[in-house]
Amino acid sequence: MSALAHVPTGSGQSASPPPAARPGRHRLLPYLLLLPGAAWLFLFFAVPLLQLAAASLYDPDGSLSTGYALTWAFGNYPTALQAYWPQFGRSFLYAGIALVLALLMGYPLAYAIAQKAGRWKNLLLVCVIAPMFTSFLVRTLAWKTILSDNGWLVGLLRDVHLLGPDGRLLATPVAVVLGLTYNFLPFLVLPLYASLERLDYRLLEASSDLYASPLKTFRRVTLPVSMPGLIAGTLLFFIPATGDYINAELLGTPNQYMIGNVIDSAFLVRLDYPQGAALSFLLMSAILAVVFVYLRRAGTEEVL
Amino acid sequence: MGVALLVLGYLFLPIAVVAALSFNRPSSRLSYDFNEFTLDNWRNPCATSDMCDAVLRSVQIGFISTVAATALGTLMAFALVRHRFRGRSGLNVLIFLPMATPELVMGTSLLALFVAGGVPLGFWTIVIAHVMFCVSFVVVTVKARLAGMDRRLEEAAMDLYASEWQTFRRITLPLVLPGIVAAALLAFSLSFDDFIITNFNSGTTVTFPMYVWGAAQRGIPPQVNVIGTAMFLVALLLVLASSLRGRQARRAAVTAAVPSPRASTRS
Amino acid sequence: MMARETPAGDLRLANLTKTFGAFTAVDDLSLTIPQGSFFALLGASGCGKTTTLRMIAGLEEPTSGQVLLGDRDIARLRPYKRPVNTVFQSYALFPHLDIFENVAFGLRRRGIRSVDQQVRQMLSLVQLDGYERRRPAQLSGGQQQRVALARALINHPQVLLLDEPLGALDLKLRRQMQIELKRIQTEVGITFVHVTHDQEEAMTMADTVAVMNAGRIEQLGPPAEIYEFPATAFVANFLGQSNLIAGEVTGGNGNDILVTAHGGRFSVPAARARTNRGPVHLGVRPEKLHLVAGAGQVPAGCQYLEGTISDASYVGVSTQYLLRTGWGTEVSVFVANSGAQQRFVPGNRAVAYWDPRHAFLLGRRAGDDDRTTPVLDEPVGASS
Amino acid sequence: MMARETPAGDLRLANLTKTFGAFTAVDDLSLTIPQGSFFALLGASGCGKTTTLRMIAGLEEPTSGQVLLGDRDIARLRPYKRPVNTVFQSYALFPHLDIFENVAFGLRRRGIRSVDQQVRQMLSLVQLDGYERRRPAQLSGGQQQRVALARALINHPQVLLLDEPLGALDLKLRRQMQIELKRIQTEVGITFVHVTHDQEEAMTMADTVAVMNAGRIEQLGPPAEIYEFPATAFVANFLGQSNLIAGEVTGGNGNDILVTAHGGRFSVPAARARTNRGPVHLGVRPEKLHLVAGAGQVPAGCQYLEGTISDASYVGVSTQYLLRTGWGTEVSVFVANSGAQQRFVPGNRAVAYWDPRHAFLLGRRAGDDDRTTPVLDEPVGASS
Amino acid sequence: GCGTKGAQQTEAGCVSEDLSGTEKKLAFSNWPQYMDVDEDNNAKRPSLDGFVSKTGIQVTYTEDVNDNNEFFGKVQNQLAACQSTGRDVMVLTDWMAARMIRLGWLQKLDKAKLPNVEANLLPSLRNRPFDVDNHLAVPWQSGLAGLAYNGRVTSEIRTVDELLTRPDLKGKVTALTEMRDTMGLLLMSNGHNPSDFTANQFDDALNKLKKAVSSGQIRRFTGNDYAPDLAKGDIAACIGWSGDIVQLGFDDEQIKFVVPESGATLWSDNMLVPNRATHKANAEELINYYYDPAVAAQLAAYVNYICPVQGAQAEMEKIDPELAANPLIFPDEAMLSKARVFMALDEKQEREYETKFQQVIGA
Ligand SMILES: Nc1ncnc2c1ncn2[C@@H]1O[C@H](COP(=O)(O)OP(=O)(O)OP(=O)(O)O)[C@@H](O)[C@H]1O
Ligand SMILES: Nc1ncnc2c1ncn2[C@@H]1O[C@H](COP(=O)(O)OP(=O)(O)OP(=O)(O)O)[C@@H](O)[C@H]1O
Ligand SMILES: [Mg+2]
Ligand SMILES: [Mg+2]
Repeated sequence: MSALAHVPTGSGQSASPPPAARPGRHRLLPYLLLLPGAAWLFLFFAVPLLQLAAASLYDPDGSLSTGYALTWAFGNYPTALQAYWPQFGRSFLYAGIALVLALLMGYPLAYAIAQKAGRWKNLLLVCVIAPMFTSFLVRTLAWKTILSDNGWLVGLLRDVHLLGPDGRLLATPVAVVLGLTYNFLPFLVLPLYASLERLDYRLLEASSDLYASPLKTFRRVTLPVSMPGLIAGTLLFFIPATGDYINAELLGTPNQYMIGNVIDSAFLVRLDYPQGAALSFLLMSAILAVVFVYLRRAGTEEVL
Repeated sequence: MGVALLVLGYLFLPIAVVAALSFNRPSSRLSYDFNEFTLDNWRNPCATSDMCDAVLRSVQIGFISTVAATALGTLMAFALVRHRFRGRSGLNVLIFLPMATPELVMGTSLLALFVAGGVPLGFWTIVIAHVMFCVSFVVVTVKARLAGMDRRLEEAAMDLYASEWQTFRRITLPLVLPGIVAAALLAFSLSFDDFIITNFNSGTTVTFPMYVWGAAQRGIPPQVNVIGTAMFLVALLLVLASSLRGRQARRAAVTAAVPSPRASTRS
Repeated sequence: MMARETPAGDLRLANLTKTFGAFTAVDDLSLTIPQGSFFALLGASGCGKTTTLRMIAGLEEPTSGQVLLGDRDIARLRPYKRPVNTVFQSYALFPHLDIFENVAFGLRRRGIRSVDQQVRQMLSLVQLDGYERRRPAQLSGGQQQRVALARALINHPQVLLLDEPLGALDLKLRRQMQIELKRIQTEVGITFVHVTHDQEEAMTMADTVAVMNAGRIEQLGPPAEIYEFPATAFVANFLGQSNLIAGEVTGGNGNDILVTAHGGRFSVPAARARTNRGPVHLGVRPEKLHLVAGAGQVPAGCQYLEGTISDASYVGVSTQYLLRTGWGTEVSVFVANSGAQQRFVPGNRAVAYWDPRHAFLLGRRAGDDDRTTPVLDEPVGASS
Repeated sequence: MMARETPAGDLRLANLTKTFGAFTAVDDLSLTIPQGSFFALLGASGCGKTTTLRMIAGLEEPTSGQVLLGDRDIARLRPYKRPVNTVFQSYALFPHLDIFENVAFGLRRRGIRSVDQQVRQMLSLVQLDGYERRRPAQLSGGQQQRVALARALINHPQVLLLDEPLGALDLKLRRQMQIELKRIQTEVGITFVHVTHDQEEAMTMADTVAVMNAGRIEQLGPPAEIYEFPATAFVANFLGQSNLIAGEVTGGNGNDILVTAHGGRFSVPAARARTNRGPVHLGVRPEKLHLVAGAGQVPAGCQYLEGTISDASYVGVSTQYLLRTGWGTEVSVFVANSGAQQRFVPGNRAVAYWDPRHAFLLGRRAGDDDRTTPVLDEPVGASS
Repeated sequence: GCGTKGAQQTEAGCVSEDLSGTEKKLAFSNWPQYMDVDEDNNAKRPSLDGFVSKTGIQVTYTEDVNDNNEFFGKVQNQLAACQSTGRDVMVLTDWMAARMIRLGWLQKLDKAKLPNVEANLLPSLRNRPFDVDNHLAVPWQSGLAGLAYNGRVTSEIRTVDELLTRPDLKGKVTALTEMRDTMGLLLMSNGHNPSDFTANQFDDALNKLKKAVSSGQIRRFTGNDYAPDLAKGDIAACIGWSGDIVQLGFDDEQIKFVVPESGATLWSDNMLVPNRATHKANAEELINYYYDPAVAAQLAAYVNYICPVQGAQAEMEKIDPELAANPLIFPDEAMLSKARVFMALDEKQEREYETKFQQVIGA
């Protein structure tokens, strides 16, 4: 993700390489800056994760009462994948669709806040995030109310025949995708806002002076210049959305369950730790793979 | 702008429901339908003392983790954007992975660490966990802002006797601030709203999401809606107040009538 | 998208006004710029030049007034629909595109496929061959300015707005670019509106020069006319330098107006007087003054001042002298370094004479004293 | 933090080199700038001026070489530890601070509490009183440049680096600012290193002028010396204009060197020749040429060329003529508009004469032809 | 050593200390809204306050049990390592209690200190298979899993088969994610006994469920969140819990609970004292207190689940005669005779059955 720093966009100076290390303590500076955060992540994330990595290779026949032996059971991976590939596919599919929806909504919003809102900027920014301060569950329950079979929305859609008379929204993929879109939208909007806020309006003027319609200006100037924010935003949206399971559980049916639901059940209900761990690592590597392909396509010279 | 308003509407839709229900006298504990208008919930927002304690605790945890995660993450973002050093790629994976890891996995594995280390679970283990999963989000958000910042301004500051620290404090920080604010907001909402990881590492401490989650098992008390609405309103009011105050201060300071910049630019 | 092919007609600004809050940047501006002409806009820093151009380009919405191109009011047309291009004072290069793509931007947006040749030609015109793949941040200030120039020029618009397009270039390159601009302008018949602080540039290139002051046009006309016979003290001292000597009109004899100043009596042809009564400024340009050692050397028919040389400064082409008069003010005199002239050094007594036909007469507010363009040794401080 | 009180001593650059990748921007530059002097750096766009200043300021790390202030090598000192301030070509104003705070920045960083008076004084010096609370984005280009100037000046550093500090100002304001700069420089004894494209500015203000070309210094010396007797063809045409006539040295008689060019025979005093053999350029500045109608009017001892006036262009102070010679090249002649001279129009036959003591002789690569600074009607294209 | 050690604890291997003598404290973890609350002052819990004032034991009451599995995840690391969870009493459902008993994670209670329990515990809740001696788990509340429907949306249903096949209910049916409750009903609908069944019988029942899922008859598997949906009518009928339906029935009498003719599952939530809890004696005092019929009635009046305390019904008459007559709170013999407790599973069975069940419900 250092890639972000070297996306060939942003205002001029970013194009020049970082300055050569200065002599003396300045060579140490990056390490000093990194130390607290990296140490924190290492200790509280990486170390526990190693334990999990080991767990994914435990003998699948172990049990809680007898304990597990590390038998390097790599077979856990193919087994898990074979059993749950539909959920895998569904996770990426739903997260992908939700991402597209979120982009369509989030970009204009971020743009408006960053460039058009003037002194209401901060207020609007908080408007984006404030819904997150009402608890997640409350929000989702509210969505259930809105999407309810007997609610006004379904009624309206039925009246305009967008939905059959027996059609419903709740407990369908639509509701799940909608829930994902809703819940992770701020993750997309905030980084986008942060990078659009910096956009120099003079560039937009220059572009429109050079015959670019607003659409072309967007495509040729705004978009590339906001690329770091866009990449960050899509990542912050897509990654957690792929691993999410609560939306599927509350707004969907078993037929919409995503990989997160499976992992949840493996760890908590079925107590199959090796499989749960294997699935987790499969998910992580799948996400990382998608992300790296994405970063390359996005034109970053350096991935990681 | 029109689209933006629509999207804001979309964001507020559930909040409107929540707000409406906060004035509801539910027909029973399990019902989530509007039944009868009442102000009781607002008059007496603490359904049980537990709930308000939980809200308070969540806010505290949110603040502490936000500050810590924002600080750590911002420093890392700076190091990553501004410096080349060995071990960069490894570090990037380390920053990336927490976002890609299912929360459940993070929650249980961290719990295992705490148990193994004999750390008593409670407020501070929650904070540790929250800082851990917020840091990545902060790093990515701040980096997006930092990438492409105009280095010439920092050079100018250095030229004007500002040491590295002063340059950071006076120039870089204010310019990166929108990114940091965005990151902090993100971190706070992540922390305030987190249930899964918190639940595993909380010991007997109860946070607001845990309370709501639990309450939902037996029907949600309408006061939860009050808290939800109130949190939303408080956030808005705080910002509104601060921006109004800023405006007044600015007004007082401006001698010549100076309009807002490029008030008339179109796009 | 826009009718590039049909000739656009004259560019007319009608009662154009722009206010920023309570501040009026452009104040009821009206003028006509004939199609295909080269129009130079001069004026003090902050007088509203850039704002005027921005309104023509459509980047700033006029508070009131019209912008007409031919018969079409384009004041409310979106910028990309106007056959107008701008070389921005701040360059506004796209940081995410390399030089080639920056220059190709306008062509590409108009859907032109094969831009390669045109871009290369334009880059070589601004002497940046080989820089195609650099990013703007990797260029020097002058190189960036040239990219901005190329980016606008390549589109051959009907109206080209140039906001100090050559300000960051050295004299030599500037001259070359001026030649190019002039050539393109005459060949293609584009209307140029050119903001510049380089007076020589304005004088040599422009068909018409307008001098702006605080949002308004003070004088407008062919360069030589404005230079030779300025309408106001502001113009007299803004375009080139002038010695303005405070005096009073004491009479006239039909063809000449008589002026008394500091005890001396002078005359000016009536045709070169903006007023014929009351307090006046008698103006003479420094290069119209000739220095001699004594009043005896003054040719017949010329008028003169006596004084002491207080400063001599060598500027290559010429030497600029200051002559302190009896009443304490200084008069500026330029003497070409043609090698033939007598040299003076500070302290010398000298006489500056001029042909009355080179003087001019401007109205003066009572109370105003002499005015001379300041020179290096004389601090001016905050007063403008 | 830094020893502002002790005099710093001379600024010396020793073998300073800066490369960007394979491109060498500054090439083994060595020079000494005496303490308290006013040093002007001239050079074509992209020749490395800004890069040199940035290395002195500590914003760019030299690839090799030293920057010495007195005896101290400061090349590796952090920028904020150097008693050096810069007026940036790109201004680099802090967008989030208002004008007042921009200007106060340096003082505040040095821990000075009561900055109010100083800042106001400085703002009024650059004629921006009343703009204290505006943001940079609300200022015009020239106003921004003045803020950049004020922001650096207020610190009274030991060395002040000015990168085209007045480029965006109109002539009048520029002159006033020049006066201020000069006053501050002499009063406070700051060493000024000044990059400018305004030749007059360089000539009048600087004690020493250095002409840079492609990362190297071509000539260095007092302005009059460089102007009157340039060392290379580049300098001759970069600083002011020169007519360079291709010829061959055919002999000499001790004091004079004889040159044959285009069939004509000319002479130059030996003291004004950079070479005394082989192919040469005979140089005469346009203002040293005088126009008369016929060879008969040429004074004794002068040398001359005959030709046809091909262009006359009025630039206010003077008129610039082009004389097309028999062999096809053009010679540039400046005639001051002092009112006394004869006027020529294109098509007229004319003779341009000069005093041999005003000519100079430069070495020439075989094959080079005449060189004249280009004029408006003659396209130049891509060749520089 | 790589891998993990077994989580199994023995009484000798994991000894707990009892500090009740010196510390008058008790940490009590319970499900939310599982404790009576003063109508006027939500901060007061009358029955618990009564205990505090009676015994002087300070109770730290935490509502942090939301889900058996989740809670297990929270405490399993500590209990497996024989560490304190910080809780003295926790309330978990019978099958989870069974798992913990199996793992040796609970402390034995001293029956001598539980005279009220000995005297008043409902007979059908005594000697359950996982705790034959009644010395490890004491029911807090219990309830039935059966059928429920919203009479506004659909007509009465009486059998599980109706629920799973009636066309007018298609897509408007939910079942519980709690395997024992759902599968118990299905087993009974096949005429099998959930207290004692074979793997084949389980598979038969599961196939029946699977059909209903793939035909789209069943819309979701739920926790408690079916209740609002049922009230709204988004779902017409479901497998649900008696206590919820009692509550919904208070304001909409069209919402009805049905004990299917084939039988309902009886479950209970139990008070448990985990290993390394340091206030066992205090806990016993609390357990005993809640088996006082008067206290039990006070609790039942609020909670509305089946009260496991004999004699509470009589006390309830004094508080609210209507509730006292409600068979879903104080079930009659006929109803209890139809109720079955799901059999205790060993670890292997548990994993096997859960995995199969989870596959059907989608995860
Ligand atoms: N970051 C960079 N990467 C590559 N080349 C650079 C970079 N910065 C400057 N250059 C090149 O170095 C040369 C010198 O640049 P510099 O800015 O010093 O020129 P300058 O003399 O100040 O010109 P100008 O008068 O146009 O401002 C230019 O040719 C420029 O293209
Ligand atoms: N956005 C703005 N808000 C307030 N005042 C502004 C704004 N933009 C410009 N001004 C003011 O309007 C006046 C005219 O600005 P403009 O940019 O047109 O000047 P200019 O003639 O181009 O000057 P320069 O030669 O210095 O570039 C200036 O005094 C400037 O301070
Ligand atoms: Mg301007
Ligand atoms: Mg430069």
